Amino acid sequence: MNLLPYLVAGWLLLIGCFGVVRSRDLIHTVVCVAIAQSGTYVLLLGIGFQRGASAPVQGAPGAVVDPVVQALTLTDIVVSATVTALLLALVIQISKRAGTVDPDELDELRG
Amino acid sequence: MSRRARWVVFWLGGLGVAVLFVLAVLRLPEFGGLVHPYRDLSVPAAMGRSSPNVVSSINFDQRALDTLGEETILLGSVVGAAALLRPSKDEKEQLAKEEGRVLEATKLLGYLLLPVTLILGADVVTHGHLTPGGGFQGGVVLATGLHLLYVAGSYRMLRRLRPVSWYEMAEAAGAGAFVVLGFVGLFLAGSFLANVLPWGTLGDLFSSGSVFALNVAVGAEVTSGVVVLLARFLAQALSVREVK
Amino acid sequence: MDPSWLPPLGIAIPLAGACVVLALAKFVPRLVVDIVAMVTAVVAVGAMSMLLAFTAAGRVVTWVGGWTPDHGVGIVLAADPIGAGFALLACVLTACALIYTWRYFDDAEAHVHVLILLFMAGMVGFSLTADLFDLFVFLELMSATAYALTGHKIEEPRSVQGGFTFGVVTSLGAYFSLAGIGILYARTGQLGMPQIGTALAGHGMDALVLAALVLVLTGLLVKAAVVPFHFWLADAHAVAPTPVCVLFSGVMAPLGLYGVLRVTTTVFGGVLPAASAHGTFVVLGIATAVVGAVLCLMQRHLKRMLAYSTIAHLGLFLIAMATLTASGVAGAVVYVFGHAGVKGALFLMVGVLLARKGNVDEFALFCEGRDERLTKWLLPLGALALAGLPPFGTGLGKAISEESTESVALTALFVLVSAATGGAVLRASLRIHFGLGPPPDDTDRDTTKGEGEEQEGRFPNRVPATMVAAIAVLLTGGLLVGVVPQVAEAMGVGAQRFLDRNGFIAQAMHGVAAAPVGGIETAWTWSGVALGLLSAVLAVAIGFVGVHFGLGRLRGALKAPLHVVHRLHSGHVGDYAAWLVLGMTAVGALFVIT
Amino acid sequence: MNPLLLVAFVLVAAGATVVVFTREPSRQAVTLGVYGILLTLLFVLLQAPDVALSQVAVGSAVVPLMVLLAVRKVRGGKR
Amino acid sequence: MNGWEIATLALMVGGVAPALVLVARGGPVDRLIGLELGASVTTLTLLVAIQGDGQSSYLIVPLVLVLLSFAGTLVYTRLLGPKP
Repeated sequence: MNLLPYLVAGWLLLIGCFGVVRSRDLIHTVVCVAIAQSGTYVLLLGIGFQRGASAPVQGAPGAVVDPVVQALTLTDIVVSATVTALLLALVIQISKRAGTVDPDELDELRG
Repeated sequence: MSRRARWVVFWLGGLGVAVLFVLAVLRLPEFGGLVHPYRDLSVPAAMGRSSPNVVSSINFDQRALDTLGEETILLGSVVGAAALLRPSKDEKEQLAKEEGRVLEATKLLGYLLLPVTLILGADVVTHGHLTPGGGFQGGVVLATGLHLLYVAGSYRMLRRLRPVSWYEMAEAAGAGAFVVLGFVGLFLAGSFLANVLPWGTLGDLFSSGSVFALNVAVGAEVTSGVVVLLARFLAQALSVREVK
Repeated sequence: MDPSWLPPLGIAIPLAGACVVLALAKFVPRLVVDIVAMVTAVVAVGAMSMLLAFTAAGRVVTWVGGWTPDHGVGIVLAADPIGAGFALLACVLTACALIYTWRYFDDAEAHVHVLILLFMAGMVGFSLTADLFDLFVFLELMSATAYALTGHKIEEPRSVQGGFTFGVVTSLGAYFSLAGIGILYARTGQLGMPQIGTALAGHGMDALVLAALVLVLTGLLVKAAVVPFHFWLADAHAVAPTPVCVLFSGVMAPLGLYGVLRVTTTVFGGVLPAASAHGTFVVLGIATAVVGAVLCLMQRHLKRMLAYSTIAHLGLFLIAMATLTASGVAGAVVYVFGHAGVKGALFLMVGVLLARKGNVDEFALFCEGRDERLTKWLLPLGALALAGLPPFGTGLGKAISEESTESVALTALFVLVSAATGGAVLRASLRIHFGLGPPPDDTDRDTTKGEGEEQEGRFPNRVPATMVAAIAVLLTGGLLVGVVPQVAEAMGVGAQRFLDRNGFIAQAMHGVAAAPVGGIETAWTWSGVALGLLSAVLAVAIGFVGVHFGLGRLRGALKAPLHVVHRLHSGHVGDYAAWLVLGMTAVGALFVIT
Repeated sequence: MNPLLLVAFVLVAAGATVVVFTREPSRQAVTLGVYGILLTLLFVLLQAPDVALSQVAVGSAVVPLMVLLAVRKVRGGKR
Repeated sequence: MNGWEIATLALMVGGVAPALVLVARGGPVDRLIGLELGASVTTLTLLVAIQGDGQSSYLIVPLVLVLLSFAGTLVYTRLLGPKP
């Protein structure tokens, strides 16, 4: 039972990759990349958690959970949002130029 | 590759990665355990500089370089997405005549919530070193609030109230302020991004030194960055048309 | 000035320049934007040169934000000669790319300048940091700006498609790296490389360390385009604007290898058996070199050809680094520097062809380049330099690397692979500029053609002086790396410092001054010169044979296997993601069995 | 383990699976919105209000807005 | 487990989980109902959980969630409908 958080994190990473492999629509691909990244949030926060501790805010009297992983996750979330934006911008242009967003129909680059 | 071959490759790889990951996880420290060495160092360090929100202290003081990198990623992505979404040579911006009608009640609620959201966003930015939140979170709330103008009102109104090039400048200024504060630390304390402003009393608005200033700089950058980003996406979806 | 100021300055200067450019862009003429960007790059080159000079006496360690090691928190930057060398290389190539850009983008797009400067900041930060999470941040900074730069030519379907595939694959790789960093943090409670290295050494090797190693390496191996993580590279390099290709091939991909080596030695050096690292990297390197060389020979799209040649060379660098000896690492680094100059110049020459002919297809350009005065002689020269012709830096790097492997088979591989890449470029040049051989057979549908690339700038009469200057600087740079003995000597010292894990940890954590090290043998040797000449001669042979037999006939003989190889490089993002996952398993298995 | 956390983790895993298996992008955008909310809940229970706030800010309006605008543009281009 | 925690658990199992089920099926507009339910129940759950923890500083999270999920809903209703 105590492994659940880490297993969930691994599941998110792999299911995201699975989604990218399975995808028939590039917008779907982008969202799957974001899902894979959410696995890292869960992993990091799971690592920093401590039973019965509170958030590292307001000079809490008791024990606090690890604030470092939270800072890392914040960076991670920013990265996720910005990468999603960039990839979506690319998808918009692909659809304009190639007339499709199905990866199976995009065969300009090969060999 | 055929669909079949792709799946074979993925399942072989996925199985291996899963096995590796599970084996590793079995040796991780127990979830919810008591041992967190870095925490035991960083919490006293934050308290020593009057930052009640330790996460902000780590973000803007102890590991400020990471945050500088993070904000630079944001800057680069916004500039990059803006460049990718520029109207190409065979397109130009053209506003549609008709816009979807919005219910009066929705409109009213939107306008009522607009100031509330803006105030809340500003609060999240400025109290980032005291309570949960900070420049990034508040900045996104502020930018979203501004876009209530679009979702509740009209795209034309939003465009009038949102000169994109000003926001691009504000974005550059926010990111620049972060770098300048870094230089200030370098020249005054001999160390890039050193916390040189007075630390003040624990819990005051103007306390924890540079953390407050950096929070505000990031808030400005993120607000304008997200506005620029959404502006480009909105323009693509609503007004950029191919010229026949 | 305190030398410890320089590493953060290397990151901050380009950022400041980018902010100024972005703020001014709407109000000032294009010329001002160009000048500000150029000045920024030149100042950064100066700062990084000073840093490199300071590192001769040891490492330059900076605790950012004034957090000293006794606080236990904070980020440490540690520049050794190799890290500083990579940072300098990034700045120099950026300056060259900016010179070339001066007349290149017709429409005044200040966005490109901002992105290139931010990209430079990312590369400098990546080379200098000694903190694992910081490494991830700068990796992402490099990646995010790189996607946007790759897809910059939005009018072209290939360009945005290449940028997208690049983005998805690199992002997934980086997230696996982050997961690995998280696992390491769970075990050690640290983020700095020296701290993690110390803490790991106490525990010993187990499944957790192996998983963390594989995960952390994934993102870096994707950047380094090591087989089977290499698929994105050709797609991205073929379509990115030419000056950006110089940065991608010359420094971004080798930086991935630098990261691999840094992580393996500093972080895992205490627990990972050297034989295991050596075996794994040699296997990966051989696979990468062979795949790159074969595909390079089969290309007709000139930029893709150069991209695959980069993959082949990356494989060679990895083989040399895998020795984990000072001479191997020094050889690889000298090779990287020489390669950056030569390959950059080649990309720019292809860019000139593209600007004048509107085409980069070997077949379509047949006989078209007879009147090109600039590229007619420089392109064959560049091809020979790519093959390792002495006294170019590529030749010296190749010679030192070959000696370090102490293996006849690997030396033969170096000679053959470098000759194949040089020969492919030479074949294209002979056809285009000299019209040799029969008109090529144009029936094959397996590869991407080089037609339909957007013409980059238009210069019917004369190639602008700035473009010629950029080519000259790069080619001369590639030559100087081989001719000026101080470069290789400095990297010899640097390699010893790089591999001195305990010294690194002692200096970063406890401020112990670096112990002086002696030089290693990095001068030209007779055997090195001979092998370099042999490669060049082989390249000429491959070029002439290729012209006459053509791809068509060569392909006819090897039709079935080549068809499979081509179909694997499908440009399909799902395929690439699947290979990424399989690659992780393969790397893990290699570490276990070696 | 605390049953609250247990349920939250399971919900997040299920949510991600649903998002990945939703093929049609505009439907997926709505599902993504719920997934963001599930993550927020988990983060608060993990005592990470800063992160939860970030997730709310990004996940509840900005990212879905971008996805939907992209869908609209892509579909519009096809017509 | 105290009363607050039982209430939180009940809300999660009885409110958030059904919202996930709702959002997993049907057309875009059908799913929107699931999103609405999810947002409001989660807000409530957060309020109860935070009350149980006694951490008043966390209350900013549900507050922001309410405001932004309203904005989000407007986004969905505006963009999921037919194109004008």
